Amino acid sequence: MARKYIAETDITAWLKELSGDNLIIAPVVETGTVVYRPYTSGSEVELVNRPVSSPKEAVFPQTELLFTYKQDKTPEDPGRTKVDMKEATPDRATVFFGPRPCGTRGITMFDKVYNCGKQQDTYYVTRRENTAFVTIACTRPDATCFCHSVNSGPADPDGSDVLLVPVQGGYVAEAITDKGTELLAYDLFSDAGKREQEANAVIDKAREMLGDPHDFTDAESSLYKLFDDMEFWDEQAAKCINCGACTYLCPTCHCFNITDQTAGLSGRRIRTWDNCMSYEFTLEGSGHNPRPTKAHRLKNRLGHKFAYYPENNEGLVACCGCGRCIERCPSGVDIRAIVLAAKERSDVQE
Amino acid sequence: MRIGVFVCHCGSNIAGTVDCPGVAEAAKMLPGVVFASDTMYACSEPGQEGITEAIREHDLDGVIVASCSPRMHEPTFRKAVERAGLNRYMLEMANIREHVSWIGKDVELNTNKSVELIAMAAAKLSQNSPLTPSRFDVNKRVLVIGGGVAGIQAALDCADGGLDVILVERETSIGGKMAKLDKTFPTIDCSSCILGPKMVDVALHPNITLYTACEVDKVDGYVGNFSVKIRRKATYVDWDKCTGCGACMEKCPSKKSLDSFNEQVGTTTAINIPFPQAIPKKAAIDAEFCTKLTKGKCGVCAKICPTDAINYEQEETFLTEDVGAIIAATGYDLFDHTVYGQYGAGRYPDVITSMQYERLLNASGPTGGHIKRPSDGKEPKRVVFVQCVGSRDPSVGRPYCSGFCCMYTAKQAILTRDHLPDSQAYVFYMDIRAPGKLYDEFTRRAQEQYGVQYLRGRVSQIYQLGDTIVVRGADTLAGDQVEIEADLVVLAVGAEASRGAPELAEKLRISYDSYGFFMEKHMKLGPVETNTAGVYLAGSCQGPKDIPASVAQGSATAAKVLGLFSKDQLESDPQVASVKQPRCIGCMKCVRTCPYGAINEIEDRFKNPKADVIATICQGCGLCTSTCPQGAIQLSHFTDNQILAEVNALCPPFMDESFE
Amino acid sequence: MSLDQLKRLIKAVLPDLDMVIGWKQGHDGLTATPLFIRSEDDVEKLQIGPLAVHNLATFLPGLKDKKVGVVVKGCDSRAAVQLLQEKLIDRANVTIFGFGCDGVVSHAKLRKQFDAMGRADSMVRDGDTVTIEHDDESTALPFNEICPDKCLTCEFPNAVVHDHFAGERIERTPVASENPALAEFEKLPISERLDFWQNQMGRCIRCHACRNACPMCVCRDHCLATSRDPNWIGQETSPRENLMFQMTHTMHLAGRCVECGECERACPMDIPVFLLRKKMADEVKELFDYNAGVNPDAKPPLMTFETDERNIKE
Amino acid sequence: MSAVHGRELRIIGFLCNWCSYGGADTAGVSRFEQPTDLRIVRVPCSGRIDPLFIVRSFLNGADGVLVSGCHPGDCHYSEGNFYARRRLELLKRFLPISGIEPDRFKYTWVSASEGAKWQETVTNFTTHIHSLGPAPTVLNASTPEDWAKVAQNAANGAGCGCGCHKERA
Repeated sequence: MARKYIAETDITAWLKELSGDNLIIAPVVETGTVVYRPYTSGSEVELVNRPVSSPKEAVFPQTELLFTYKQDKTPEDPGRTKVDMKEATPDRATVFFGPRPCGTRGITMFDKVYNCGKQQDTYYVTRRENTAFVTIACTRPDATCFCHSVNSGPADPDGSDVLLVPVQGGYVAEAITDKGTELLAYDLFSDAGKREQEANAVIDKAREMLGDPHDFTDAESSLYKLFDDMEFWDEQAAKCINCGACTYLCPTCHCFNITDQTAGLSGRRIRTWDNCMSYEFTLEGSGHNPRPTKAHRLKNRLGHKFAYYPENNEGLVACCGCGRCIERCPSGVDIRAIVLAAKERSDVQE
Repeated sequence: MRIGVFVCHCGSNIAGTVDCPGVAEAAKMLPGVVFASDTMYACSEPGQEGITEAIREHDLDGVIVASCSPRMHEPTFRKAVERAGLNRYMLEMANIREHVSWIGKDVELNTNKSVELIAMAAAKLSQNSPLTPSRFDVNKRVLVIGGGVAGIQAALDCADGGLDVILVERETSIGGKMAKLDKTFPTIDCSSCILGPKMVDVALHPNITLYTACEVDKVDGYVGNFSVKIRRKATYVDWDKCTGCGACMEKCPSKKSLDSFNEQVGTTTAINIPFPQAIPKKAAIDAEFCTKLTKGKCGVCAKICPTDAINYEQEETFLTEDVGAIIAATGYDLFDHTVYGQYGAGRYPDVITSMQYERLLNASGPTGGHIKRPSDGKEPKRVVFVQCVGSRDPSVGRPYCSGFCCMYTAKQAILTRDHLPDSQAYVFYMDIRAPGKLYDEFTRRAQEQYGVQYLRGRVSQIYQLGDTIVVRGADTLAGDQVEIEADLVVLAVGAEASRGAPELAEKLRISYDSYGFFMEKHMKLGPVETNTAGVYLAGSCQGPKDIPASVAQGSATAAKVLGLFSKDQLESDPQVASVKQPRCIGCMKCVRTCPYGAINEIEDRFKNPKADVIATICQGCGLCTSTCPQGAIQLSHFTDNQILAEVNALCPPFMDESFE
Repeated sequence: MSLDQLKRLIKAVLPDLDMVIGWKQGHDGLTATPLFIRSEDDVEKLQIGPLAVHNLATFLPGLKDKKVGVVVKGCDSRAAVQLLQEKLIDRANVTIFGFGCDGVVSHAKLRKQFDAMGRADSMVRDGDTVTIEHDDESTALPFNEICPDKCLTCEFPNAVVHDHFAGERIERTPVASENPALAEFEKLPISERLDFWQNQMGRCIRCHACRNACPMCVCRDHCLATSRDPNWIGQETSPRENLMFQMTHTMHLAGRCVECGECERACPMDIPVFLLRKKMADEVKELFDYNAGVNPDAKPPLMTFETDERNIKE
Repeated sequence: MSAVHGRELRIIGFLCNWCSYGGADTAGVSRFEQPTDLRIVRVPCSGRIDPLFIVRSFLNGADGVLVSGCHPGDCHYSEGNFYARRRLELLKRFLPISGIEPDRFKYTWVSASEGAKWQETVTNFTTHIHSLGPAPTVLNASTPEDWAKVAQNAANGAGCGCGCHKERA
């Protein structure tokens, strides 16, 4: 379908239009750091620097209210244990504005977990259906970027409803889905015309900057081979400090924890991000922990992304190559290096 | 949880300013509360009945009584719920009397506050868990520290009660201060005549083991099971052999030794038995003055001793005694008057302390009971007594009244007139404090019958003039300055904490006041107990006391110990800390802060260091709990979650209006 | 040159140790990463200098039962001292390699001053300037503007405890007398400070990097922050609960914080959490005249007391 | 639990059982009238009080927190309040940085016999808290609206005075 063009100066107007019947989440600079925030007229969206946090919060907020409850008792019958419940329904139409393709593509990994035949997560599905992603193609990959090593690229439309490609003075916009088409149905847009070539050039340049991809083929089998090779994992995990920065910044990590909170007669159940790098993640009631050390936990994180998940999903690697985990890791743990090391090690073993 | 709430009217004490039925009604809407009612007197027999019935009828597993302070009736209601089959720690109280009805008159505010206090209690209660005390055996032996009259009395009463008693005295003989006294007020009967027999009883009593020239070195353990390390000082005399014949004293060449029993009035021999009635009557060498020990020559005593008891090589030894209770009766020491420059700072030989004067008066003292002044041995004609030397004087850090100086000064004045009928006695005093049986009569006798001259005022200066001592002071009643030329001046020095008292207190893990006197458990209701279970106080170690008071306390502590030992096993309070081992990272911060040494470092089966609480030593202060960064050590009944529950009840972490 | 000497020193003792922890080149020209030296070849990868930001003492408690060598900057060494003082590591098992540190970079500050983060090929420091090579061009920045504030106030450029010391000791006087960020922050009226923290905490993702990077956070897997019994902190990420965690961390660091600033460096969301730790450390200094991590035999101020407190008036 | 509207503020007290709680009882027994705002949490010893209880109270919306224990030296547990004194003083000095007015927190020593002193303490503290008014609430964001608020604050630049984090020009 024909690509369109919007001038940089019209972006604000567009957002204004969209915010009519949508909640808009867009990147803003908050005391120097780029994060996603609800867009309110007047807030300045940041479209050049990539947000530190990942777009997954659009469909998988760090804290999700599941339902509220209240004990319904009366002075006549104080012993009554009737409980009223009110389910939270995140059905607000939302436009999630300004992620990079890597992040948006990460969301598609969620679909296979929370929105597949056998498994439908109401909260996720509702949010997913009500959220449109307006993605901005990547023009300047960093040393930590490796989307091209996980079968993606700087302009991968996967997961996006609209893909914007920055060009001189504005953006070339492409509707990827019908939802996207609607979002472009404003006269702020003109035909892209020959800006299309410019857009393609921008993308090619970005791809070129990425250099040669890493060869992650057979990572799956290598990791399975090394499952019991704790010496290897201890070495790899040595510098890991076992925080959750990687998992919480990761666009594809999707584990959660559920908590009931009570205050007086009323209370609520919330779902919050959980992280497999923490000790409690697998701590059992008995006190036994199948993943007692950080090595076990790092192994699981790697394994899940490059072996277990792919095994269940036609070889799809559960890593979008955004490199956030590398860039923001306090210890500089490099997931790429570990996967490559694993391959090397398992080859040696044969 | 099924909680029952009982709101007490306390007659009109609470109901006067709190809508009790309203509170009960509101309480029904609190989480976990399945029953609530109001009652006229919750603590009364019918009130308690109501509680126990409700527990059975509504099968409650937690009870809240909203009434007076838990400090008042917690034990009462704990017993009540226990009678109904609940664990006593499943009770919480809401203090709606002392903290509500009695401090405010606004019924609306009071009622609302009462409900909130109940809400807090309910929140905490929902976190409570049943606690059961553990039992442990008692070692029915008692240690008495200090062989003064208080310690002697305590030891004898305990021993007569059938207990094994260990009596430790740091001097070579028991008797304490009382043994030095000549007569005692208000009866003027001979001190050693009434103390002597008791000392002998101690020596002969089959249940008493006496350790003199010994000090407590270390105390481990806890009530019922203390282990006490005792240091026996070197006396250089084998007491098993020494018969106390005294031959060594006669022959000992170094006669300039310090005579502390006689308060340095005169001197004694390097080897000596402190006084004729000493118990045990054994000789000991003062290493400082013995030429054999200092210079290596002499050895006369060794030659003379008929039983070869002398042993210059003797060294201090240690022994350990296990006991179930400890009585501290370490008495007091005398204030050092030399800090008073205006009183001559000890430069004038004829300005002496009241205790030195006792020795002068005493028939077995250095002067054989003849009053001769130290400087020239003349009989004094005018004797001036100065009271409150080191008492009631903040300027020397002794703001308190020593209590007995007024009385012994009156006694000494009377005795002076007895011994030297043609002498004159003057007493400078601030107030006469004689609040005991026959005490005031006694001081009046001194003035009226014995013509002792009492001058109300402080002495400003004392100085030597020729061979007389001039005492200058104010007579505030006459309203002018007086100057008296005296031959002898006696300073009524006050009492201060016994030397080494604070160190001992720390060994015993009891507290002491800023003067070093030991702290009792409760000023009024626990005068001989301490805050450390199984440790008791008798006599002046707790504060200055006269003889009858000290003896009474000696007996009181004995009664306490006999009471404690009346059971074969003790119950330990289950409100103690315990360690959740999996959470403990073994940093041992708790071990370092615990005031009782109740936490040990142990190893778990993986050889990881872990903290471990000895329940019987833990006193339940919770310092460890607030010290532990990861919350691994928790004080039962006051856990983090229990306190947080109360906080959250008052300040809910979130408000959910969605149902409002 | 101290790096070569350091390598020699390490090679000399390596056979007696399970490992030596140092730094090596990271994934780009602006990053270093911890290096676990187990063989002679590893030694060659060793690197020190302005990119050696990590406090490697953080790893020591986790390797308690191993024979470990660790390379430390001045501030790092204070962590080692504090760990020794609290008996959380065994002196006999630790070999400390010290060197004179002339300051490190702050990636948070770099991100704000330098656009080509993530595309840098190399960085060289020359006195007061650093020059970064990137995208076939080079950018020069004044060092004092891209180093963490801790370096501006640094009083311990040389390791305070060490078994081996490489190169010359560095004599330098602090550039600033007080932490600029803190001084700046404290100009805010109290009423605005809460807003400040609400905003900052609004970014917090509760990844606990601040905690896990902290050399004094030794509770590790048993931290209050994630436990339910006791249950101090709500699971939900909200400015309030996030701030509660920061307050908890800071209170638990009272009298222990060695001011290495790892908490703030580690924060992926660039939240200035060191402000809290620094303030606490300053108050401890003023109140108890105590610097954590200087004397292994000192008694930490909250582990003891005086019956008459000199600086507390009631 | 909402305080009676307008008339009371939320003030929490942490009192040691042996001295201050007894002191509060004594004040009651002597009928010393006091403001009703205070809600007392009873703990065995001031040494049991983790400063974080106070922080937690404030973050949960307390308008004031009052801590009281035995006079230093008179601790029932001999040392507890000596540790407490250091912790509480440190907290008091630290609170301002977090944006909590230090005046909203007070710690003091009251013995079981000092009913009058307790009355005075409570009265003065409560009056002072009322003069400060309700404490600002700390956002417990759970809805997009809450986050919008956070974003708004941030956008308005409320806060960031700290030099090293000033936005890139």
